[in-house]
Amino acid sequence: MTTMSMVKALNSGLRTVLEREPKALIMGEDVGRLGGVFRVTDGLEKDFGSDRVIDTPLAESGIIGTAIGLALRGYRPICEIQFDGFVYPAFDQLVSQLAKMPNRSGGRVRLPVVVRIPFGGGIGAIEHHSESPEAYFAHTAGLKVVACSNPNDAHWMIQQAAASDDPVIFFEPKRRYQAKAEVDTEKSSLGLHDAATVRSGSDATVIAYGPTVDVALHAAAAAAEEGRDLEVIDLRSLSPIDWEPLEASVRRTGRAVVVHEAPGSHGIGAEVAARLTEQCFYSLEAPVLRVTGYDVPYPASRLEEDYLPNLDRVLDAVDRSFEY
Amino acid sequence: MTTMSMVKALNSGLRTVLEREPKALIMGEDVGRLGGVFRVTDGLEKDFGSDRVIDTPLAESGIIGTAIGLALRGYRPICEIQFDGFVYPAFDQLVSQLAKMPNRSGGRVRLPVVVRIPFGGGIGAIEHHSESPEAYFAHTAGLKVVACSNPNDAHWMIQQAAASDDPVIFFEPKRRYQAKAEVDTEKSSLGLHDAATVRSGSDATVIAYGPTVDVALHAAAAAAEEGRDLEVIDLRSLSPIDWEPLEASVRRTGRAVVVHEAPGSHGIGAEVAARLTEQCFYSLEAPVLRVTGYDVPYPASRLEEDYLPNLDRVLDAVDRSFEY
Amino acid sequence: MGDQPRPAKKTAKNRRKSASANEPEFVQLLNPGGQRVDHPDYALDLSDEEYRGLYRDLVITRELDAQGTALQRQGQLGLWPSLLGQEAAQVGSGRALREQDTVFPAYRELGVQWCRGIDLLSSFALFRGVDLGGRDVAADRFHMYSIVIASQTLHAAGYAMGVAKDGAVGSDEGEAVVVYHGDGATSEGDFNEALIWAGVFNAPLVLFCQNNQYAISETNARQFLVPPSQRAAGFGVPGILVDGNDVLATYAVTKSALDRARHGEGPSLIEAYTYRMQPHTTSDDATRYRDEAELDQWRAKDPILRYRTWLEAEGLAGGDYFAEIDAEADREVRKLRDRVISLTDPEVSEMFDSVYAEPVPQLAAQRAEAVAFRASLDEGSES
Amino acid sequence: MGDQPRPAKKTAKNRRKSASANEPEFVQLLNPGGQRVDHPDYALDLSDEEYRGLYRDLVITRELDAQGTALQRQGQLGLWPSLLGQEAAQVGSGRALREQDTVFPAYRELGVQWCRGIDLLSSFALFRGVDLGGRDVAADRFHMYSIVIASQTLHAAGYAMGVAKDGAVGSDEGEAVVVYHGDGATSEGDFNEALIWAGVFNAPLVLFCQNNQYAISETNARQFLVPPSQRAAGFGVPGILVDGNDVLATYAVTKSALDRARHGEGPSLIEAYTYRMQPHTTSDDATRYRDEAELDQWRAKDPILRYRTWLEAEGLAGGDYFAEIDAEADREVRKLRDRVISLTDPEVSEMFDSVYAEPVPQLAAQRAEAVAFRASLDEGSES
Ligand SMILES: Cc1ncc(C[n+]2csc(CCOP(=O)(O)OP(=O)(O)O)c2C)c(N)n1
Ligand SMILES: Cc1ncc(C[n+]2csc(CCOP(=O)(O)OP(=O)(O)O)c2C)c(N)n1
Ligand SMILES: [Mg+2]
Ligand SMILES: [Mg+2]
Repeated sequence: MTTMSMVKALNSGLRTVLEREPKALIMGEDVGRLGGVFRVTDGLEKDFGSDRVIDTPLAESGIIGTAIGLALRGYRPICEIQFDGFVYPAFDQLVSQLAKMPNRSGGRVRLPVVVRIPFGGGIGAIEHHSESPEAYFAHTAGLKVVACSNPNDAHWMIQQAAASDDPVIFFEPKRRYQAKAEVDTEKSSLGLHDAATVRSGSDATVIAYGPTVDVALHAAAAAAEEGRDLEVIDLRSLSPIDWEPLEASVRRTGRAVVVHEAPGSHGIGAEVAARLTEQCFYSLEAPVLRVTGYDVPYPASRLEEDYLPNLDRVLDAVDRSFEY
Repeated sequence: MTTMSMVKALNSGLRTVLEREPKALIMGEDVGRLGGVFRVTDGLEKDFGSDRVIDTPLAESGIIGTAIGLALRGYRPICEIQFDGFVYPAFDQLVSQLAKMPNRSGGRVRLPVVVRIPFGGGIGAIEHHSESPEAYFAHTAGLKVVACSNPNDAHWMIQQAAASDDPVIFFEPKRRYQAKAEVDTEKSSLGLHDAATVRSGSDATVIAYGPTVDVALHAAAAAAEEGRDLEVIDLRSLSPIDWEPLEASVRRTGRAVVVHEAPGSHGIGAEVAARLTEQCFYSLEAPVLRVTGYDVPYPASRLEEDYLPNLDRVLDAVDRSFEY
Repeated sequence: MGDQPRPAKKTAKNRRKSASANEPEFVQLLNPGGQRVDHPDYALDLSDEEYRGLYRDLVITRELDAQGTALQRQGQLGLWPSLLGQEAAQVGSGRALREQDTVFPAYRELGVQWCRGIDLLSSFALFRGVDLGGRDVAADRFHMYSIVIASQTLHAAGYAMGVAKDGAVGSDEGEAVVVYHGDGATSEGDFNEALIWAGVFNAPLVLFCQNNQYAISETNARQFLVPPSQRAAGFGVPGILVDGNDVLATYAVTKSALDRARHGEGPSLIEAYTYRMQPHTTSDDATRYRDEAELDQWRAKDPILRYRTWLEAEGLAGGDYFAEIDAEADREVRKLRDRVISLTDPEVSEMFDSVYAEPVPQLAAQRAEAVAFRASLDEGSES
Repeated sequence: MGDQPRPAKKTAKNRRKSASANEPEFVQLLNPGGQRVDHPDYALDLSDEEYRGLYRDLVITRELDAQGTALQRQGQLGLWPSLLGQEAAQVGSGRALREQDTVFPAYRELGVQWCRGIDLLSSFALFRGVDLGGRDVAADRFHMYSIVIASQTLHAAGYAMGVAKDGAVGSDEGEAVVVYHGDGATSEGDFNEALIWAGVFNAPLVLFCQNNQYAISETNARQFLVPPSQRAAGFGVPGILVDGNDVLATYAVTKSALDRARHGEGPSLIEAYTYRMQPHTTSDDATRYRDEAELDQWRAKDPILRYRTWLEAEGLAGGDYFAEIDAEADREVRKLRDRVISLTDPEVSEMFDSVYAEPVPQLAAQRAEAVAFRASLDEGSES
């Protein structure tokens, strides 16, 4: 066990990947000498060379398109998209090529490509630097989509994603990049697509991922003071979703609240609510409620505190759930 | 009242737009001399000139990006994306620019751009020609998203979309292009974002849009023979969704089934189910069920009948709903 | 007649002579009349057998392609994108490839596929709709057809970067990569990004543009002011314009570009100036946007006719040989036709089985549902 | 001293003399030493007042930009992308614009904005985070800052198509459109598509590339083998390379390109060869990827110093004038600074009010919720 930030945990995870897997590559804008704008790849170019840690031209479609080609040649590229809002120029290569080519080939081609995307708001940034595009990818058959919420998961999930033979879109909550926590550098107890119950409780289930896990945990701590015992589940994997622990929890608590930063309409929360309702219809005391970003473009940073789900909005939703 | 196909109805709608609105333009690949691969713009270049009906270079990002520029100059472009699967290269211009620029400007800039997308399967086509990408756009704040299901709606909705000062993504169900039906060329009774109850019933509500409205109507006809009275609602607008008639219907029937071609996970059906459950929790006798495409890339055409929601799968879902 | 290089007979006089008003300045070794012309940069050194082989490839390609059109008309295929008129571009470039080279096709490259010696059934299966075009691409060194215009240019660039990373360039045995695309494809961002990537990373890539004058209904005038072969230089990539209806020229030019690539000298772009004699696909109606006069002009430049004329004039082949090839083509066509017609529909389960390498529980459930549903329908129809 | 053209004094001798080993062949009218050099294609005919005005613009731009950096350090802005070193590229091109021309900036064009005479507050508001950069772009003829690299090049191309459609080209009064972008931007598909569109539709567009040698940490070597000014020709668009630290040359070259555009002669691309003296933005640490020696080289080419030297040598301006400008810059800076600091936070409701022209019921409900929520918090904190 050592204490480190998520950035350091990702960095050490990537270092391990590069050490163990000779075909692994890192590629993206400014990932080399600069170590990435968030320093996630700090020092890797120096140690593994610019042939394995590749500063690319400034073109996201090119990054993903050539990563596919490299994967076809037997490489295992780990791409960095500099910020969430810059993944869209690569959308065709992601959803029409990376997602579909293995299936197109009848399983003869596998594309072990990881696409790292720092995502979410709360860092006071300008437009396009605080987006939560995960639902686009979760809705895309052929991709796997995960989001880490803490340094330990970051450390292990990036290694598991790199080891996967499927394309993985890997979301990193940038407002949690610097928060430090314990990392078990020996082993991981969870698989890449496992959900995790990060706090047990019996009154209601709060479901979150990425940056909102911390929000949910704070809400649960506050609720505990008011005598309400909230269970918090970190989804970790958005596609596929690990339904079993979610359903089991909701069957016990009868109430659920889903929390994410992306706009609510057609977001991840909709799928979670729809499916949990299908599976746990008779157990639910209230509809699954959602606490999400509003259905607006991410606002100017001086308004982001109003846009983002926070402790109070989560507790409000829990209260509303208990009103049923 | 005249009887015509959806292609003709769209064509006459577009013709009216070009006649009445001097700033309206049509642009896209092969929309000019060829009249579009589906002939939706047939004859328009001949009558309005290649300055208003513009064959563009083969680049979708360019189509949407320059349409934005033309709109900034006061034009009202109606873009055609040749097939659903070719909209992705334009994704950044659609979600980061077209969707966000009016809000970015504080409302000082309006972008009256229509993006027509023939969508959905069932036409025996090769890969990328049968996609249902509507959820991506419905999840994108700043866009409006509609889908027509019949010639009359097509005729009017395209005119309403062209008249809107907001960007509208306009989905046309290509497997319904040739089916003929009555068109009221005098007036339309519905607004662009209104849902429509296309069949009244009291036992359960079937919610569909675009190509699956016809499937739902056939299912309702078959159910009637078995003594079950299904209400069918055509969503028409996917963003915003016209919730009131949906909620009213579900409060009456207590059961709902949503039908679409796109993969189920994180699709439009998830939002419909989640929201209806929130709003009608005490009225629901069963969870809102979904009949959708599977969570796989659209399959080879010889498998599409197995992939697509059909009458039997809808009736199955209705039966399951009644089992609760 | 030995295996020495066959120079043009009247070098100075023939050179460029063929270029009519509507033809650009391109590399040509055989003019439409079937006369050899010289080019200072491109010599040719093929054996008689090889010269005859090119004819065989041209004819068989044309016949197999015609069968695609026929099968579509007969309802056996959903669609067919004919290559009629582009045989020389495909056979010339396809035969210039060496064993170790890798091809990224667009969707019209039946002729290249033929030259690679790969089973062509996969392309017919794709257009029949029984699968999505899957093949053992690693073994074939011929990737899957790519429908999204220009997307494959980036895959090829990345693959070629990988070849360079592997150190598999720098000698005669080096590997080269060729990617096929159309004139319309040059307008897509992806194509231009591929030029950048290939250039910056000095990838062993040859971009082979079949400029068949049309992107569906749109002419070159809607895609560029300056042809692709001239655009390349602006990316630091040499560009060559070649008579795409001249199998000798496309062969020579491609061989030279591939050799450049395999020796680690970087990417290049070839624009083969040719013509799509058929509509875009069997779904297209080309009479809406072009006329017979234009077709006639190009008929006069037919790639097979001119080559046959030259072979005869050189005494390399005659009536017997041509008849033999026709018969062989016929056999190939019939063999393929039978196999296409007997391609059966896929199992429902196949829709689910290749999506992921590592299975997803939710898909297993959906698979079961779909399989059961089909079984219930099949039972229903049996009873 | 009258208002005649001011030719370089020692034409033949000075010409190209300044080009050191690491400088490309570019259009230069004033060398780093402050000496006028002639260029056969670009004469200059400015009044003394205009010559002095350029100096004023350069100095004020530099000071206002420095204030951006200062305000960020003081926590008044979230971010600042400095233009230090690029003043000549921006002022030269900005002053070449005519009233009727329209600008599409990237995100570093404070100097151009200054030259247009538009209130600069909007750019500071954007980086303060109080709004997203909205302004009355139609009245300003200066569009919003564009953060997604190269996306604005297509908007500008489309806008310029619209200008042509309106028939607003073809005379001295014709409208031209200029879009600013960086060296890194040339790698994006959008940029290349913009070249295609502008070319094919003969749009009155000038693409103005500030090649400041870096895209964050990446040098030109990662973006292209051949500079953008040479790429353009491959798209049928004339390209010009200019010394971006020479305000006279950027002025002359831009004026000529704009005149070309406004007369309906089509697009062109200008590459202004310059240097970003600061880190990419205030968030960047440039010491990780470049060294002082490189900075020193470029300090010696400072755009303001050389211009001041020339003005003095020509007797166009002296110490008094320079002091006066410094004082004016100081006043401008203080005025702006006060206004930036007093920019208040937006209302919660503003997040909802501009998303659509035609309201959406669901958003009205969300707006009410957010407003109520904020009110409850504010109440809570008041009590
Ligand atoms: C991204 C994308 N947009 C549109 C299409 C539809 N489409 C298919 S082929 C074609 C024309 C291609 O022209 P070209 O590149 O010249 O190739 P050719 O068909 O002439 O061989 C178009 C527009 C597509 N397949 N992909
Ligand atoms: C599509 C996109 N990808 C990545 C980024 C992140 N980013 C912001 S500025 C920049 C470098 C831009 O370099 P250049 O075009 O040379 O402009 P400069 O900043 O040097 O003026 C990058 C990579 C972005 N804004 N947009
Ligand atoms: Mg073509
Ligand atoms: Mg730069």
